[in-house]
Amino acid sequence: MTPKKIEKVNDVTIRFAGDSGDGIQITGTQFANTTAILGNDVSTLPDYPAEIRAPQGTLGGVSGFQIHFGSTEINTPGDMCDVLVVMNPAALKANLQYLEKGGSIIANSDGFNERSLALAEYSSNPLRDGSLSHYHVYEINITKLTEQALCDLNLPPKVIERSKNFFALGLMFWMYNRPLEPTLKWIREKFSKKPELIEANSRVLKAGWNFGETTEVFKVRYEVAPARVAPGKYRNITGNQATAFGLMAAAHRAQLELFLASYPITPASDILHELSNYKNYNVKTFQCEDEIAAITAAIGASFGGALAVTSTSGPGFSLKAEALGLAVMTELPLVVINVQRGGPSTGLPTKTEQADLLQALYGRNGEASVPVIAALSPSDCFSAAFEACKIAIEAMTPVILLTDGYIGNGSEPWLIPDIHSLPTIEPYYPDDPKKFKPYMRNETTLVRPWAIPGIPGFEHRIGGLEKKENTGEISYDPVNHERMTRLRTEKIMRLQDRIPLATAEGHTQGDLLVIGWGSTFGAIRTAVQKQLDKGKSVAHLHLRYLNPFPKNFSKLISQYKAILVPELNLGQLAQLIRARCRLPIYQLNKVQGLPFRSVEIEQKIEEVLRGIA
Amino acid sequence: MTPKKIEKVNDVTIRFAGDSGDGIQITGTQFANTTAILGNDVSTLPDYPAEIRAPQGTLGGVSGFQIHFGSTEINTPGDMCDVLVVMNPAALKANLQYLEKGGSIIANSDGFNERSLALAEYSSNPLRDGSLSHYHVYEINITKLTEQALCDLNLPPKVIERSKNFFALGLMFWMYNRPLEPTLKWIREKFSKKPELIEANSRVLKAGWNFGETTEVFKVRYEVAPARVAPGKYRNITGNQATAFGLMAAAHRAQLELFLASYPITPASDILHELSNYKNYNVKTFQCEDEIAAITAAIGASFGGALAVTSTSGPGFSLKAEALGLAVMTELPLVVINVQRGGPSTGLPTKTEQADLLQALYGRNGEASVPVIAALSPSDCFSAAFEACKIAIEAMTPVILLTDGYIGNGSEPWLIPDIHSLPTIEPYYPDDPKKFKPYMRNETTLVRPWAIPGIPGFEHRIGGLEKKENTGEISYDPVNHERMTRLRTEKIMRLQDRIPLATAEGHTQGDLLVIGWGSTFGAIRTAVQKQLDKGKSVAHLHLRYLNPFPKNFSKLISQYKAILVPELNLGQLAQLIRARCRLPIYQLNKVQGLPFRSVEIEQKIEEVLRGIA
Amino acid sequence: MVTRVQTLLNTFSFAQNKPYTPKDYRSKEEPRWCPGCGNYSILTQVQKVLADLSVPPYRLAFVSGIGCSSRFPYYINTYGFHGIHGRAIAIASGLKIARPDITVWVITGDGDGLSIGGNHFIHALRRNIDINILLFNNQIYALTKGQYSPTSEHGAITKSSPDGVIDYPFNPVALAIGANSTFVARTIDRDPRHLQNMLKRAAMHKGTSFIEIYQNCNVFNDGVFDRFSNKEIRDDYALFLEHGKPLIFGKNRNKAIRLNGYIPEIISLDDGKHSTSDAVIYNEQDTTLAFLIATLSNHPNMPRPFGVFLDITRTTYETELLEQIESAITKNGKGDVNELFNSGDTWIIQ
Amino acid sequence: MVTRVQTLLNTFSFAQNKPYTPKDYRSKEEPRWCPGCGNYSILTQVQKVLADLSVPPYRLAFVSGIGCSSRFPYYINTYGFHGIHGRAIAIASGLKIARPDITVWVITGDGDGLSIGGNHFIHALRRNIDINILLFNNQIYALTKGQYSPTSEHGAITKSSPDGVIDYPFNPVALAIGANSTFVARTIDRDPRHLQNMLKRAAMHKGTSFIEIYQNCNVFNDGVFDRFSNKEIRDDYALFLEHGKPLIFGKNRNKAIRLNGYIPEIISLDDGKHSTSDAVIYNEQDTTLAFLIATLSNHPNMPRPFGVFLDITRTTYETELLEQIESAITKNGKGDVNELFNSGDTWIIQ
Ligand SMILES: Cc1ncc(C[n+]2csc(CCOP(=O)(O)OP(=O)(O)O)c2C)c(N)n1
Ligand SMILES: Cc1ncc(C[n+]2csc(CCOP(=O)(O)OP(=O)(O)O)c2C)c(N)n1
Ligand code: SF4
Ligand code: SF4
Ligand SMILES: [Mg+2]
Ligand SMILES: [Mg+2]
Repeated sequence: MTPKKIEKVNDVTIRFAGDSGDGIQITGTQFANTTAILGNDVSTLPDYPAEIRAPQGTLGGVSGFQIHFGSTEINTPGDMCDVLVVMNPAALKANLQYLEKGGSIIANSDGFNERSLALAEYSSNPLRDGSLSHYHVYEINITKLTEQALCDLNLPPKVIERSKNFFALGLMFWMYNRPLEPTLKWIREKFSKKPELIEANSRVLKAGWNFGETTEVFKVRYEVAPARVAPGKYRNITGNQATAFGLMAAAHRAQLELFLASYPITPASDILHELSNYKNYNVKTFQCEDEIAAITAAIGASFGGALAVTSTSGPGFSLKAEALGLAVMTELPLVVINVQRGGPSTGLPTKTEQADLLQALYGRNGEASVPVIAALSPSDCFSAAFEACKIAIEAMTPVILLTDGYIGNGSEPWLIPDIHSLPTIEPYYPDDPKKFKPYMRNETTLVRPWAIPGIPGFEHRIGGLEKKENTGEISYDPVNHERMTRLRTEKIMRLQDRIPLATAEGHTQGDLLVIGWGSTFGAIRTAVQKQLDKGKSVAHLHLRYLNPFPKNFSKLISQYKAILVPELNLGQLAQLIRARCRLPIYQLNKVQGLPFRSVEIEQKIEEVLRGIA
Repeated sequence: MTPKKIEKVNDVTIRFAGDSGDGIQITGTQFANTTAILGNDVSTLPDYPAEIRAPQGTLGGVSGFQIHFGSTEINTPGDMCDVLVVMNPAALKANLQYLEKGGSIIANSDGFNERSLALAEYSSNPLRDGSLSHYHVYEINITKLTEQALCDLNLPPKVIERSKNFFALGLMFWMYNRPLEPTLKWIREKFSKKPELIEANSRVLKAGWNFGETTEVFKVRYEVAPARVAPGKYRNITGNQATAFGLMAAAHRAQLELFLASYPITPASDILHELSNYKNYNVKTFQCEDEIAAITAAIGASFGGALAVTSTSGPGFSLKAEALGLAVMTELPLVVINVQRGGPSTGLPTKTEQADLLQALYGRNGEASVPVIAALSPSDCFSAAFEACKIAIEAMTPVILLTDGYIGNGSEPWLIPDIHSLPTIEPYYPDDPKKFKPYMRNETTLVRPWAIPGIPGFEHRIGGLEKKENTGEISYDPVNHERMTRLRTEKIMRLQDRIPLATAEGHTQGDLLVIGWGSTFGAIRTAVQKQLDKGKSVAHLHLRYLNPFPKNFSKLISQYKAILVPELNLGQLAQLIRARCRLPIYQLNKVQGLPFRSVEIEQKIEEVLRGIA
Repeated sequence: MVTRVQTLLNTFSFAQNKPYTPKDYRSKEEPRWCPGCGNYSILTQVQKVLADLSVPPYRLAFVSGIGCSSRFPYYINTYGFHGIHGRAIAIASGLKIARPDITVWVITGDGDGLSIGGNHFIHALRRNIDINILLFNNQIYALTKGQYSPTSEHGAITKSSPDGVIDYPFNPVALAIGANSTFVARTIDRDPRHLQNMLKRAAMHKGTSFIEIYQNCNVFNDGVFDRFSNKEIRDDYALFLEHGKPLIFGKNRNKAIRLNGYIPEIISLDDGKHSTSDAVIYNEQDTTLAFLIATLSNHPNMPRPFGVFLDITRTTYETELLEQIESAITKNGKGDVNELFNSGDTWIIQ
Repeated sequence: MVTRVQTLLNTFSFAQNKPYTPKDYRSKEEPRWCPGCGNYSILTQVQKVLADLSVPPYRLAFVSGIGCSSRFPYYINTYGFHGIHGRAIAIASGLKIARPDITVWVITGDGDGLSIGGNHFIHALRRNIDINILLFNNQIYALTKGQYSPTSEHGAITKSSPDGVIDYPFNPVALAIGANSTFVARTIDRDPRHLQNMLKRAAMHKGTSFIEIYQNCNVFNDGVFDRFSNKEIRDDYALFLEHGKPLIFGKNRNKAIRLNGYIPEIISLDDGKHSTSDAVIYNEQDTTLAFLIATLSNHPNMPRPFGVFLDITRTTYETELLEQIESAITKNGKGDVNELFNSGDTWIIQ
């Protein structure tokens, strides 16, 4: 046996794909976790069918999991993959589009029988008919090899069939030189009550590794050195889970009860599911009859002194429009989370989009300015949610938190913060019943006090009618209305004094500033980095705060000749920026229910640079 | 008796004010009608209390009616009034603010007793204490004079008390030289079943006239020559009634049944009330359980082939956000009317505002472009509603019609059109079941066909999920989604080819272009006219179409050095224009629940002109 | 004015009133429900019943909201509207009022029709618009992958209730009766014949018909209705109502419901003490009895009733509307818009 | 973690548990209803009852929607929330779940609570959250100046129904019973003593209490309830329910309701043939009887029932929630957020 050659690579993208029942999500997660433990930076993208239970073996039933890891900063799950592991023909057919020309296909040849080829609508076997000549195809009879590894254990065929994914995983561990131990440990814990499964899965995992090591099929192994990621304790986290944790952290720092009122909707429901598990953490969840009940129940809870939150997605967010106005008028803290999905209307419920930005800013009657914050990655949902709560409580205002299906479902390593290191959150309570007026504002912040039922002396009435300055009584006075309207808006503008100034990554002045918001962060960052590496005069500005904009926004952008705004919509942020500056603004818009690939952005940058050169 | 001097004046504003029970609205309407019949141009503004029945004699209970008429074009109910007719102290106190310095007060001195002064919170009698020295005060014991006129008729005191408004009306008719006959005729018809009231009211009306003619109190009468208004048959109409008529006219021209689904809300309910009277006109009204039911019922009716409309105001409009997206996705004709009121939230329910513009444009999830049309005056509501229906039907799209409380309740003469002279409205029906595909578009307009249930061969399914181009089947395909999103948006943009080009009144190029939309038309027009008369280099552009903008918009505005945008909000149209041009844009914003006074705009124009000079 | 829609209806030569077969109601779209889902059976029975009734497909409209069940219209070859969540009934109401000539069926779920759509549901019932509402009750939000619904049992463990549901459920039949319904029935996916019967009865009823259909979601709530469909035991758990017949149930038809005043009791028919004549005779036209039987479910030992609970006559909304239109025309003549515009105080400027 | 709210509650020295008077519940705001409006009486009785019960004002929250009735919170000196149209019950639900220590009253109207707010209404009832819902039923939308509401009578002429209403109304009591209520009562503005009684009963009930209060709108719907308030005739039109007592009514208490099976009949107590013992004995704890009596209104000749229709015991939503919280703490200890974040698969990068 000749020792295998070891090749160093910077970053790799692998995609596992198989039938919904093939354990692809577990395989991918295990690979990602082990890789993260090794110190690589990682980003993952699960991709499963919209149907509850799509028929086995069909294109509709394919489940995929993509992992991008490297020794440098990794910001996206990867545009295209280097290796595609497929368990059946449908998986191949559905995923070939994501494989780089010249990439490798590792196929379970046992999965390619007549029936499965027909189900995948292949007229001939692609592994044989030459149609994959642009790729390196490795046919491995994984099912058979798995059976052989387990033949003496007397297991039912279904169990054997189900463990074949560990073979593929073991093989990939071998190929990318990762240890088996973390997965072996996971198997031991997961199946602690079924020792026969511990034995079976562990064996198959090792069999996969050994297959790589011993056969002559693979000539090369790869080494991906650790990345210089920040030291500390990590775990993988999805965006929705991070959002839930961010809310809990904020409640903890504010010393308030967390109250989530919600109505299930894809892709936001997981926030509700997650929080419903934490009854012993001062968390109450209330599943309501609809989204309007959810937001108004949250407003009621906020009136009662809780950190009140409501979570939803597009259509449900539309339903909350009227009540958002009530929260503006009553000036109560409230966080409204919109995990955006493809629209309009029911649209593409399981796909991602960024098309609710203008709605977040303007989607209610009257002048009703509300802070809007967008998360940029799965783990960033934690900080964004925390920040949304902090602003809501400290500024006595509803805050809209925008995430989307892509980062809500996607996962990445999260540097676990120490709860005590997070900022404190200080509600503004009234302290003197004699001086108390419900709409008497703090002079600097314009914030009104939060008087909580149950305390003598602060009895007061609020509501959706216009109210008199300071006293809060109903008032139809014209001048008072104008004053209150301006005060409410000014209160939000003054948040500029507490949110961080914008900074651009890259040249501090130059040809082109690429401005993005939300989940496109990673793709834009990668694209701009590559252009910087090529010596281009570009920079990247990411807007976390969409209302108000950072104070130095206009000044900062004026240092560039032109602006490019890539968005997963038809140009909503671009329009906001247009109203604020006179620079030429270019747009890159994609409305396909999919995230950007960084090359798409790179190409556009190059095109724009050519144009303005 | 010396013959009275006759003075010619160009335009006059009179305000009648009294207690809610004093018949002020009738008085005002009669004056307005007679004046219109004489050929003056007229604009009126009723102004009654928000409370259902405010206590008699109090400030809260005052009812007012302002009439502005003249021999030139009249575009507003008048900034300030020349004559204030008051029946009691509360009416004086509440309305003095609207009287021009130097103007006349005609006061029913019998109404100024101790009790009524106290109710109006006067510590001394203003008619006596010198506080009105800046005005011409005419104290007339109207109640007593009315009683005397009727003393031989043996009428109950309540009836006598109630007819005193006719005395004031008669007096004003004398003063402004208008005939009594139209009102006498109206009295005869109105009270045809109560001859004693005909006699009483007619006598009192004449007594008022004779009082002016015979006493020495008034030295001058005024003559207001007819205006050069377009010839034809006129009637007075409120905005809400005009909206209702516009819808009926459109249904007639489209040869469709009109279906209005609505939930009552101030100030939009009158559209529902009006249309509920016309069951024999192919009009169905459906009062729903809420605004969501109303818009979705309308969508159902539209699917069924009716001209479907839903009417509401601010908070109710917010509730329709989600379903508007459904109408966008299903591409069904639908007119959504928002009679805007003061916001946010419940806000100022009986006051006017223009703060729902951005919501109309962006207030729903996803990319969901909808045409937005705004009416500019009470009578213009007719044409705006007609136009909204025509676009909805011919472009298979929901259309948002914005009016507001000011023009919805206000009235003005309406040149009654001949229904047959109005444009036809042509639905785009499919004709061949074999070729029929529900989303197959007309190549020029991109409009899809309207296939009506009941007809064999066109059975099809629509809904809120993304659909495949042409076939309309559900599709999650990324590229198809982008294509459909762009097609839906482009369809609306192409309306630019059928809406009129924008034209500015005034200089075709110059220093300042004043751009407005909606009900501020009259005030802006008046202000710009006055500035033009003063020789200023200004012009006025009124935007009826807020989405899409007229095709020549950018070109037209580029002819000016600067732009001023007066709005009853914090600058919503201004923001839209900012995103479209690089000219300096000035704003004039008023958020007081009140319309602009034209002088406010004039002052701002002058200020801006000084600044840019 | 003859509307264009009337003209279109008159112009297009109607297909003969041919006998239709279930196939005529099958659309080209392949149903995408999970294998084994109860929805399949309901779809099949609906198609059969439509064929039996021979309503031409083009005269039918199926309107739904959002949910697994609400995909139904795609699979049936009629006019169809897949609306937004909770609004099916409102859309259907507008359609039916605008077009009383169309036969309108609503497909909704326990989430769609009773949670977010609960208000439209109760208002439709009281208005008595002539639409047929089929509520597929699987006691779960299936499409969103398994949260509890307003019909989920107290204590049920679901994705959003890891410690058990603390809401108390609606009894949809009782709710409907309380909301002033004119037709209320219950049936189950696994009893095709009963399902067909109920569908026919609903189709025949003038006014809003409401059928609660127990539907098994074998993925997120498998087996919740097993005791009513499992042939071995169902006769002891299910009570089938028939108008004018005594309330008898049990594997050997050996049990009956008797009323002690207004309190229901189970009697045994083979204990020698009771006979069929002690049993309540069911009366579909009595609202109190319908409510009484509907709330048997409150008593843990009582069987679950299936069948038509209530079928009473009340003029429908659209009938009254058409009457008002007729009488307006009789009184004032067919309205002339031009005349209307020219009415009231008018004046002429030369 | 002790929340700041708990700390605040502990810190602020509570006023003595002094006896309160109605004046303590009067706010500075002058009520702005029309002179003669039935709302005034209801306000007064509520203030009296609160004083009788001596709930400290700061422990009370009044939540309303939009409508004439919904202005109520401004006039009562407690914590108050004038919400948006139809959402009072949802706001109150959130408040009560977050703060079970606060006593929550909801003020709503027939439009606010049954039209736009109908869904929150029925869901609150089934959940049995411990709030008290007072629905001021004037059978009209008053604030918007006189359109018909879901309780307006069939045929009523209103601003939006010039030819008469063609909807059939809800019977709010029947609807509530159908929606799985635990407490349902009816009273009227013009009978202060009865009104007070009902308010007290509602206050005492644990769970959602619902009182329909007939309220005269003398401007837009004057007199619709006259026959139940006019002292001359009301005894023949109104039937007062009392638990454990026979259903007797009539000016001379000479009529009674008897049940023929489940069919109600009026009997005369002075025809020599019947006696009080023939009359139904009312039982507040029987849902069927409650429904039966509630739907007397369907029979044109039957009197209209007032009083407590239903008062049954079922654990409240927030009780069960607190139990689940307790048991989670017992099982897993008080949650430590830091630990939670650090749980699961973690790894350390040096
Ligand atoms: C406004 C809105 N809120 C929430 C959702 C998400 N959603 C879709 S279906 C559904 C529940 C479906 O339950 P049910 O009606 O019982 O149908 P099933 O899937 O069980 O047949 C929910 C919550 C949505 N599509 N729109
Ligand atoms: C979303 C919304 N829709 C409509 C309205 C208008 N509106 C205010 S109160 C009301 C009806 C009130 O009726 P009800 O609840 O019976 O109260 P009442 O005035 O009769 O006491 C309506 C339709 C509103 N404020 N908000
Ligand atoms: S999830 Fe349940 S209800 Fe939905 S299709 Fe599958 S089995 Fe049927
Ligand atoms: S309108 Fe009617 S309900 Fe409203 S305050 Fe006046 S009398 Fe009372
Ligand atoms: Mg369901
Ligand atoms: Mg009412």
